[in-house]
Amino acid sequence: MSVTTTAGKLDVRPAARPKANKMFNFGPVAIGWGVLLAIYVGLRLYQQAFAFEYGLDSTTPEFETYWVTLFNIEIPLIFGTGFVIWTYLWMTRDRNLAAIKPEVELKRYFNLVAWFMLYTFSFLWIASFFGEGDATWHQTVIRDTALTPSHIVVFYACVPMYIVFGVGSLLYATTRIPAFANGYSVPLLMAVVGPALILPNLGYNEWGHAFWMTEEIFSHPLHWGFSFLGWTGLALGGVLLQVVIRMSQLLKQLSPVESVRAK
Amino acid sequence: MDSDVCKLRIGPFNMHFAGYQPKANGNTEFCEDIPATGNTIIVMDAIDSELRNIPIEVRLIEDTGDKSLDEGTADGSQLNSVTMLHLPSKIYETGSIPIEFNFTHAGKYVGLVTAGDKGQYTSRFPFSVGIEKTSYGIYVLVAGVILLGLGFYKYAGRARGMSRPQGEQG
Amino acid sequence: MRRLVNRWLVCLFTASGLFTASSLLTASGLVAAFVPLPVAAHGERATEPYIRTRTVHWYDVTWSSGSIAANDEITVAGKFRLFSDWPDAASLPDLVFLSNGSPGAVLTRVESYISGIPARQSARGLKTGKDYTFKLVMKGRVPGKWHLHPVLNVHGAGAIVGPGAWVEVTGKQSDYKEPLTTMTGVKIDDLQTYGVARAQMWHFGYGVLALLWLLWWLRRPLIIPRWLVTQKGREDLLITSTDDKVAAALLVTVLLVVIIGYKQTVEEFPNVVPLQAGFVKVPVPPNVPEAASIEVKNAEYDVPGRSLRMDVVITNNTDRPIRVGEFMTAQLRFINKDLPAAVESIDPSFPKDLLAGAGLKVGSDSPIAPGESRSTTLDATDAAWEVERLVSFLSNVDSRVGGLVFFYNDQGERHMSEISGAVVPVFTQLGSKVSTKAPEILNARVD
Amino acid sequence: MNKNDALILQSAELSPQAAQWSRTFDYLIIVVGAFLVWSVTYISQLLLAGDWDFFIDWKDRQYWVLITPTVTIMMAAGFQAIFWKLFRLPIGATASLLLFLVGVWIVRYHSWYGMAYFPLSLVIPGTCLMSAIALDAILVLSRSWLITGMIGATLYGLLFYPSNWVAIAGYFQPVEHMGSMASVADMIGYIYPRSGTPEYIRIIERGTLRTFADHAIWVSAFFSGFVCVFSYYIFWFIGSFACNPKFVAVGTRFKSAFGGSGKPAAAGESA
Repeated sequence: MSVTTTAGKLDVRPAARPKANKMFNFGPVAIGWGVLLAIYVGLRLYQQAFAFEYGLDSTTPEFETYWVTLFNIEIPLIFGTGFVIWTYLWMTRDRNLAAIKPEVELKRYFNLVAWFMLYTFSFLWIASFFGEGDATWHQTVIRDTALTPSHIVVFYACVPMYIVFGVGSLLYATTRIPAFANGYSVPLLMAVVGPALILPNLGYNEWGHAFWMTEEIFSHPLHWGFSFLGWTGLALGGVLLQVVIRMSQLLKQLSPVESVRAK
Repeated sequence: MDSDVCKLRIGPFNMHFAGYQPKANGNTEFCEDIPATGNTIIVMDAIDSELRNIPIEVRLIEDTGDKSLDEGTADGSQLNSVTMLHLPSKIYETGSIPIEFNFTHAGKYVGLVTAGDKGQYTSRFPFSVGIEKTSYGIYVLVAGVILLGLGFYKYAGRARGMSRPQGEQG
Repeated sequence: MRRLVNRWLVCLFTASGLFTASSLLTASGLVAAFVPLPVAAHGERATEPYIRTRTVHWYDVTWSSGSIAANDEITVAGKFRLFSDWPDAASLPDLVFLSNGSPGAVLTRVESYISGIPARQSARGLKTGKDYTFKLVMKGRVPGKWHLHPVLNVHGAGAIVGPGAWVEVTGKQSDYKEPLTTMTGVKIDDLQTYGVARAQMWHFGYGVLALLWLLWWLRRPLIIPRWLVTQKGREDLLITSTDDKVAAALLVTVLLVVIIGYKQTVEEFPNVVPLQAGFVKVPVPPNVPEAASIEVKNAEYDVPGRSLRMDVVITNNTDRPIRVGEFMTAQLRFINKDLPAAVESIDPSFPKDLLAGAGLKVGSDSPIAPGESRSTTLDATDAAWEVERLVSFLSNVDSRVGGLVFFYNDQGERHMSEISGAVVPVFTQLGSKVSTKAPEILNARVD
Repeated sequence: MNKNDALILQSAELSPQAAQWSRTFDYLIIVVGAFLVWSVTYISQLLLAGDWDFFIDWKDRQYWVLITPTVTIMMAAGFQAIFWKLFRLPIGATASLLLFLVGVWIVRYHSWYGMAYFPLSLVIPGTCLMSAIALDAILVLSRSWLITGMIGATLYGLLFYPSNWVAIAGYFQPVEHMGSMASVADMIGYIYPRSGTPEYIRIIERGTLRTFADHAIWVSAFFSGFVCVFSYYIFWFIGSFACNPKFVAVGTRFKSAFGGSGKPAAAGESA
């Protein structure tokens, strides 16, 4: 698989181009995707092996061993890693954003998009893959605890995972890109905070299931909070516009059209 | 029942007509156009209760186009030559007259129902069997769809023309 | 440009391929590789004890076999009593569905009945204080060892799980077939795959159309150039007359495909019925007079002793002497082992883990004469209280317990009565109000 | 690159180098956009109308026909608004429903079939893909969200039932079972037990709908088209609102973390 894509190298049509044109490096994204894919596939295989086997009765010691342990490991591990990444992003922030060169700024916009490539990828797994898998679980077996083998994966592994990348995207933009450092981007905040609120929304879900909602109807109003918070993803449209506005200025600045006309 | 298209009038009385082809078409009910040849069940139901008390005679004939046949002017032998099925006069207490018949070839047929002790009320209802009814609905729909596409395309051309005279607004 | 497109497409396809491949791997590979192993219970232990001891009491439940081949049938049959002292937290059994607990579709349903009435649909009109019979006919599908429970889903109360027995399904999953003939004579070879390829074919066709439309737009300069051109008001550049033609042609194509496809489908399936959803009404069984009435004077649960002890007054309303034979609650059966008729009532197919080892100790076990009111104690001691998590009335809002008591008369006839009352948890013998010979029983448990 | 593409680049005043960078950016946005559209459409539909989509014995004449289009058009309209308003790209609805369909089939295989042993015939999905293509095509041709909402959204609701009936009609043939009639779909739902999903939980037509000479489905389809109009407008506005590139000024302490006051917010409220 070709992972590096350089605009300059691949371009055959225009004349010679300096090497500095490489704006985007696909490598880190590919690695990120690979790691995430391995984690998600691993979790799915774990479910295949142990969900029905040890996950049906939350009172058994096997449940404790196979599922509660996973829960106890994944939460600190994912948030811990996230905390390290966030701290790193903050500590290595650009302390002189005013002096940034247009070329560097453009590259950082590309990097921001790379963050979004990871953020949206990680969101896909809860929204689609494990999300409907949760329906399979709860409509098939009898719910006996809030921490079911399905919830331990979809809520407590997948949700923290995309929060790590969401907050990472927000921090990257804020600490390295002038426009996002000089003002809070409303759509970016929405696109990061909205989906992150799915984690506290679980409280509503479990509360409802504990007190008045014994059977699983997926489209029950009790679950609408997930859909509603999912809609905040639309706000990435606003972020895209912010990025496009600034990038189009930078593109013209870095490669003015006059040089073409002169040719 | 007012808008029932499968209604027969016999003198002052009304009957409901229904055709079924259980083998070919399951429970679907047909009116005057029975789609296929083969085993067919025709059921006539008395809507007016008076019909339950008077004898009814039923005859299925091939439609030769000669109306005199069923208006009783022709002699009986001629009528018998085109008759395919004849149910002699009888009182139907349930109000329902079921007829089972195997139509071997497609064509136009006529049902003749005679009611009353002296056969004073008669009804004639033509129907067809196995004749492909040209349904224009689907063609109208297809034509409508194509017109819709064309209409939209014309409309779109107008919109494009409006943005072409370039107003270079920064 | 083209090479760039190609490279990117390769990347995209590789990524999506990896994604799909991993899903398929898990879907198919592991299903085949999955080694069938015993599966534990179905979470009924986490159901609150006031639901498990005071809603549906299953009794006389039998399993026709402990091991079947795939595609073979097994019958679970028995009775259930809807408890009179139904807890407030659960809705009354006005609307129920007879089901079974199993991990996915490992066993399939063939037939099911409540009081002899077919129960494909949900049933209405069940009353508390009444007894109903049930029958579930299941068919083995996935090889493995599965716990098969009858389950009564009560609308608003959830799944109320009955006793579960291990059933082993042998053979291969491919032995399982579900052929069906419709009322119009259409023969369906296997319901598991029927219509799947047809739906996939249509969805694939729709998908190709959609993909072509997306590629039509995505192949050209997209985000920044189009935004800049929009800012200049030059929409005519962004949507050309060719685009309009393509869009109009696509619209016409979509509509024609749907109209003609629909027309042909209607002709292909002239006989269709809507989903059949009406509820069935189950007749109310006649009143059976209680052979003996039981009044609970005191009831306590001895936490360290794993023992439920009750001071009761039993009044014999029959004309023959009776003895207490069994106390049953939450599928646990405490048998009075001193009474042969009660011991004989245990069906060999009944799961051993639901029979309390020490059984039931009755304080005054001599026959109760007709018309006599007898004060006695009932003592049900077993670790099962803890294993089955039946002691969380320590942490529940409703600390009442209930169950069924079976009596036998001198001719071996069985009678049944409900028992229910508040239960007080005690932690030491000192707090005990119930006048049993508690220490002896504790010793018996240690034995 | 054809003539029109060159004209666009020329009008955008992008040099070949800038166009090159911009094209790289395009590809990245296609990937981000695909993941975003896929996941947001999915989570929205899953918890608003998922049950009807999961099971064949939920696909009734009254609610399935009404609710599924009403819900799927939400994200179709939202993404259509974003892509059309910003870039005049009429692909939002098609992308939303195509990716959703792909995702649904992946999950049906991995989860329902792969984990819980359900046959695929139980979990045949419905799709609004044909409706979505028509919606996008009408947006291009009309250039107007108002007309698209009126005609396109009505059509969106109307097309749902016939475009799915072609795929699932066979499941509604009658079967006799235990002395009563059921559809094949009912039988599939009965035979493959779902312990957490009792029969009464189905939100489906329980009464009769003797309207339009028994054409109950078309009554639902028409009503669906009507509700889709409102659903479309509401989510078109939400999509438009989501495109607001607003920055809110930060305090000086925050600015000092990045070396003083910095440049004035470069990408301001220009759109």
